[in-house]
Amino acid sequence: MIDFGFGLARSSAVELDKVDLSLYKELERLEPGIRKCIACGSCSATCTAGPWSGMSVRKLILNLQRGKDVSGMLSACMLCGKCSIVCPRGINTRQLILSLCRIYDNK
Amino acid sequence: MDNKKILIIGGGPAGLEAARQLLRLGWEPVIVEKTEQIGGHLSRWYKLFPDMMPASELLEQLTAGLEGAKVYLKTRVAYMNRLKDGYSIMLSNGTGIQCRAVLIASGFSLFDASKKEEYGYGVYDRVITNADLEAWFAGASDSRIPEHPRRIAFVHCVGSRDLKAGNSQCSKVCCMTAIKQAIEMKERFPDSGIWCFYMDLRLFGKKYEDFYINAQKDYGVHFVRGRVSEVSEAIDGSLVVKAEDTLAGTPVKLNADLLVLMAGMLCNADTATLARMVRSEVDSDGFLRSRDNIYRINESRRPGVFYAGACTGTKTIPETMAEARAAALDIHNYLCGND
Amino acid sequence: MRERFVTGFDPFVLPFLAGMIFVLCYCAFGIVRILAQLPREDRRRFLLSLITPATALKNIRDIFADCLLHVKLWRRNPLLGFMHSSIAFGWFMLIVLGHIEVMVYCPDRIRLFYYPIFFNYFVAAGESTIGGAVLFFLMDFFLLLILVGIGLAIVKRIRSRIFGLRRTTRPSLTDRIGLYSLWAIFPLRLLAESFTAHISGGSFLTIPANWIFRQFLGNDLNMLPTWWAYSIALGVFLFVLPFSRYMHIPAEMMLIPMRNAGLRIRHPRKGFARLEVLSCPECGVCIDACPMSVKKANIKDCTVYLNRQLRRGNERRIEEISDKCLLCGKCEAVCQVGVEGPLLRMEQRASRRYGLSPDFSGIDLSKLQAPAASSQKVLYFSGCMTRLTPAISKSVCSVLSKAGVDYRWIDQDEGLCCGRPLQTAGRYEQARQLMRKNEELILSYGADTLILSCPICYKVFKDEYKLPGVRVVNYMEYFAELIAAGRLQIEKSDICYVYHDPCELGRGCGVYEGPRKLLGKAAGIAEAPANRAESICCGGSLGSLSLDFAQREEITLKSLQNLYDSRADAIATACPLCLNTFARYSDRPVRDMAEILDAAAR
Amino acid sequence: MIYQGKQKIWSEYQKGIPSDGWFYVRSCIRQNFFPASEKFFLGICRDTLGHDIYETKHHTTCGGIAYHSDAIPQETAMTIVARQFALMKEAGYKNLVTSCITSFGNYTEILETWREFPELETRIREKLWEATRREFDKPEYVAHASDLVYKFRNEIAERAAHRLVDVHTGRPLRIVEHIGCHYSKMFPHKGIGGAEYPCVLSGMVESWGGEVIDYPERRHCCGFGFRQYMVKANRGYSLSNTHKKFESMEPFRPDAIITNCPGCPYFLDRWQYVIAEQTGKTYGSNGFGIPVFTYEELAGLILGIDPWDLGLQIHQVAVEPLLDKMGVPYNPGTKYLGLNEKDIMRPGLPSALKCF
Repeated sequence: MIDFGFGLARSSAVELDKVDLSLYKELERLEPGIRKCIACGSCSATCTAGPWSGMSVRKLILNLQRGKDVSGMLSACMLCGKCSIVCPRGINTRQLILSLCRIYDNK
Repeated sequence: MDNKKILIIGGGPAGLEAARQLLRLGWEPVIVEKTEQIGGHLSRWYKLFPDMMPASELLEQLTAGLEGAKVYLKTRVAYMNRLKDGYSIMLSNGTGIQCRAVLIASGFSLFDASKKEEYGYGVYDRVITNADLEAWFAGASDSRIPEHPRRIAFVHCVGSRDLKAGNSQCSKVCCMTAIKQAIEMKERFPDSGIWCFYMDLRLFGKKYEDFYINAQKDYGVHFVRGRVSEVSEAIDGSLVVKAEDTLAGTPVKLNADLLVLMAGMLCNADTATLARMVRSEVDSDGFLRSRDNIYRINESRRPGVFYAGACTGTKTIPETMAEARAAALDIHNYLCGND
Repeated sequence: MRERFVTGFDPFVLPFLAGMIFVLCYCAFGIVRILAQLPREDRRRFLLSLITPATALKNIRDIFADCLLHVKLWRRNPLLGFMHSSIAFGWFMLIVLGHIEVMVYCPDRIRLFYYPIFFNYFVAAGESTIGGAVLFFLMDFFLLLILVGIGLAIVKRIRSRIFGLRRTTRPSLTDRIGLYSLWAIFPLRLLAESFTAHISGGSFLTIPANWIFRQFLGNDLNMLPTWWAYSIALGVFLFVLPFSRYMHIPAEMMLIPMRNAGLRIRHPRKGFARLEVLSCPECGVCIDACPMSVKKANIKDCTVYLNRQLRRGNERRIEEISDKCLLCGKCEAVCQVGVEGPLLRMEQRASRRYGLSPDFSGIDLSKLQAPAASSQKVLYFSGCMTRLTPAISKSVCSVLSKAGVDYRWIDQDEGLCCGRPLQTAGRYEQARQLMRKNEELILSYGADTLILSCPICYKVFKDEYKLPGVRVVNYMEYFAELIAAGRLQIEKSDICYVYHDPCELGRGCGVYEGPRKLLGKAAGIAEAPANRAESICCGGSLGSLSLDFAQREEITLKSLQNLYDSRADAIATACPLCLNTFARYSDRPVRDMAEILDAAAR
Repeated sequence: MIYQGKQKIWSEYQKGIPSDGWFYVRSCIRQNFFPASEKFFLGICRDTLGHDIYETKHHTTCGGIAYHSDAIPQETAMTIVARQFALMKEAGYKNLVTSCITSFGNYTEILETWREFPELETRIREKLWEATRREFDKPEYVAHASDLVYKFRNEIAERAAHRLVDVHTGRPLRIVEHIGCHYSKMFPHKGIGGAEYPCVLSGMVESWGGEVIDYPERRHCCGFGFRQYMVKANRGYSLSNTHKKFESMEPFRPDAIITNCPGCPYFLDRWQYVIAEQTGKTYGSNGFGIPVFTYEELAGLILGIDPWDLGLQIHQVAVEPLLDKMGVPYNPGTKYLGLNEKDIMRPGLPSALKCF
């Protein structure tokens, strides 16, 4: 193979019909409330860990829906539960995080 | 029963306009208003979008044609009985009324912003609601509004679309009200920065989008898509507003000198009591249930009981006006037997 | 007295004998197993405690009071107490008296342990003595006592409301077999002894019964079958005992000494935890206590059912029940045998495997910490939740300023969570990591007092934090000191408040009277029907993992109803979560103690 | 795809193209990449079809490449363009036709800018006068050479020696048309058919008997992107873009690609080799690539001009499979013989992409 000094870059576009949603589907089964998210950002703004870690439940849910890895984000969550309290749609975000931490075990 | 009386519960825009129309059609409307003045929320509002018409002007027009209508202020409906052909009503002032048709125009209540504790209404010095701001525009003094606010933040959806606040419905008018008030504030404080924190901007009506564009283009209002999660007070009394800019994907903080909460619309607590009296139903959203929500919004499921305005759901004033007229016509047809 | 049979044996004793041997073997094996499951140091501690006279004496006293006399139950519900103690104590006395009879009249038969049970079959009355008459009288007396107890038990099974129990446990199949055989034992004994009373003698119960039976039966043919039936009932009861709730009888006798030895749960299923589970008598007191049971669907999630599922090893249900609980601790507070329902659940949560675990080791404290000022000796830590109820922190700061306290609010801008939520979720290791970070942060200020306004934080700071030289204090305690020192004047208002005991502060930390005293200074005070240790969780608890927002509403309404029943004008609490939860549904004002005190402070 | 829908759009984006009186300006890079194309544009349109097209050796670059590579400001490009206009005026022509798409875009953009800001035009007039003592008139019509070929497509079809049809099966050949970005994406009304569905090339393909392929990434850039290619650190993006287009058109099994821009055929052609080297993947049948043509080359083939005279041996991707399908006769032995049978040397063969 010739080294041209440059190569094909992977597309950053997410192909919605092709992404691997197994993680999201599994979480959705455990926490159907996840579907109700309107991405208002309350959870992320109130997050105790957010300002120094980038933890954001909103991003977590969106990234899962786009088949992206979210494990890095979870490592800062202190389960303080503020996100569950502020959620205007009543999503049990705290349990969602715990469930996700567990599902990662099976992956 | 052959009297021409029609009981109108609520002396807000819906009740006044319906009374005006019924008078013209030859009926004798009786308005029962629980507060000491007619006009409802309108009487405490300053200017109306999208034409920036003074609320007082509309109120004048509404009351102008009311000669001949009986108005009871500071009065409530004590009880109401169904007769064979109408209703027998006892008012709290002891007056008894018999009529064949009742129009419920009991309107809405503003959400009590202190219930959203994290925003600190009633706790922090510089937090007000949309209603407070209107009152201030109209000339009332308000010590919470600083003389030279550097930054003003508007929080949309306070008590709307919020299960935790007990109201999962959109209040429909707050987005537009926020933009209107943002513009009015910018006109008063040209040097201040204005920030609107929203979940979704819902600007659906005639000229609303123009307002939005003007707010951006001519007034430089900043729009941040993110719901404010909490507010804390800094040492100088200014407010630290926390939200996530969901479009940029980053937590944001704003140091504001004034926070305006866009309190949403809830059904009046009394309305449920009224509904029980006429054995009418309350819908899942807390407002009264119409026959249907497309064709017969003005009609209840009980003969002779009609609705107008925000008692059946959040409404703008133009919608309320149209409904009040429609209800007047419905009542007229009902009483004349034109079915 | 003389023996009727030289052999001292009849085949009818066999069912009892087999049952008894089975139970004894089972229990012996169980004891060995549980001892083996204990960590080495715990085992040593326990065995040592058995030979320490003070604890040994305490063990005997506790077993007597709890297992036989049911003193705690008497205090809670006298009718239930009477029912239980009449059966337990009565039965115990029958056994003791039986042994005395055997020792007195045929001491050589004492080795046969069926002899004291079936004494009346094997002996015939000779010359009557005062001693024999007294013994026989006592035997009949305790039998009567038991029969009354059984009668009550049957009534309770049919109409539990008479006993003040709204809801009671649904017995399992083995529970039913055990229950019915238990109910059968004593009437059968009465019959058997009555049929034999003209031979063996008897007292005020058996002799008249014997006379009545003889009037229309006229022979002794039904004597042996009733003794058989009595023995079979005993045998059946003993055989199902290990598989039914009646296992609590031997288990509790083991649990009491172990608890007295200071043992704690160290494994979610084994050792001490296992013993607690086995000690649950499934009385169902926790069902009515549980705030979740306001919803019928949640009844099966009360501690009694957790224990049952733990016995059965139904993993799916164990997980469900463990995750649902609010950890309010009320079941533990009312439990007669002291089953630690919340702790058992936390241990189940902790035993789970997670693919991902948070890691806080990388937190850079310098980002959180403002430049240290050595002058301030008092720190205030408001905690995460209080950010959503700024009225609390604002009031605390205001009161502190009024009293002229030079304090520092260490998490005004950013802060770390206290770790309690992680702990309740069973993530002990992560919680510890976070606590160590917080300790490091707090110690770096060099202060001597740390004020907390959130009872969730307070609980964990008090129990788990190691902060040498720093006094951890709840703000109310601190305010009380300020008032006592004259640094703060309180003016009484005429509003009447009902004080809601937050779970973590009340049952969690045992703080009940302090807040009431303070509140009494600032306002009128009323009590809700369920107060102090009986207070009902607001429903907002972070203890529950799986209860979602909608499911919590009814719990909150129930808790509020209890507070409304006090007829107070307003509700006082001392927890941001209670405040947040109540404010959502309450029809009257809800205030944190800090707000009330700030309004009253001069 | 609803054909009538496209026709409706085409009808809304038509532009006036006079048949004669054109002043022709060449492309900077095409003369190197596809040297025969411009020659045959003039050969076909002027000599064969007899239309009046004039060119002068005095014209220069339009400055478009430098402008799009951020090397010169627009005012400089404007002055250069003003000089071309002056040359046109001096030659007595009023219509400007460009060989290059970027030039076409550049001329159009400058004329539109002057229309919006007349003071700028005045300033450029002064600058041009100061620098060269020339004066210019703005052209009446500006067209791209492909516009002219589009206009003459039916005249060409009448004289066709071959058609875009598989001579063995009678099946119309599936042709991918690729329009240069600067043709109509900036000013949709300046291109035939607009920006979304330009019909300048598809019109040719249809009238010459082929079938146009409409694949998802049809609108996408060829990958050149000026800065993306010219800065080596960005070159991966250039390649990736081209790759994306090929991945998208692959399922349609195109027989050839027709382009109207200097850069596009070059990158679509050469990057097929690089992609094959890097991934082992080829997009034609049997290990060949998809041959890429300029519209002049394709018109030349239709008119029966010898493939080697059209310079098709310069292509990276072998054109022989298409020639075979069209039934165009060619002599493999003379492929690498240049003018006067000079040996221009057979290139080395790539490892993955099949070539002759």
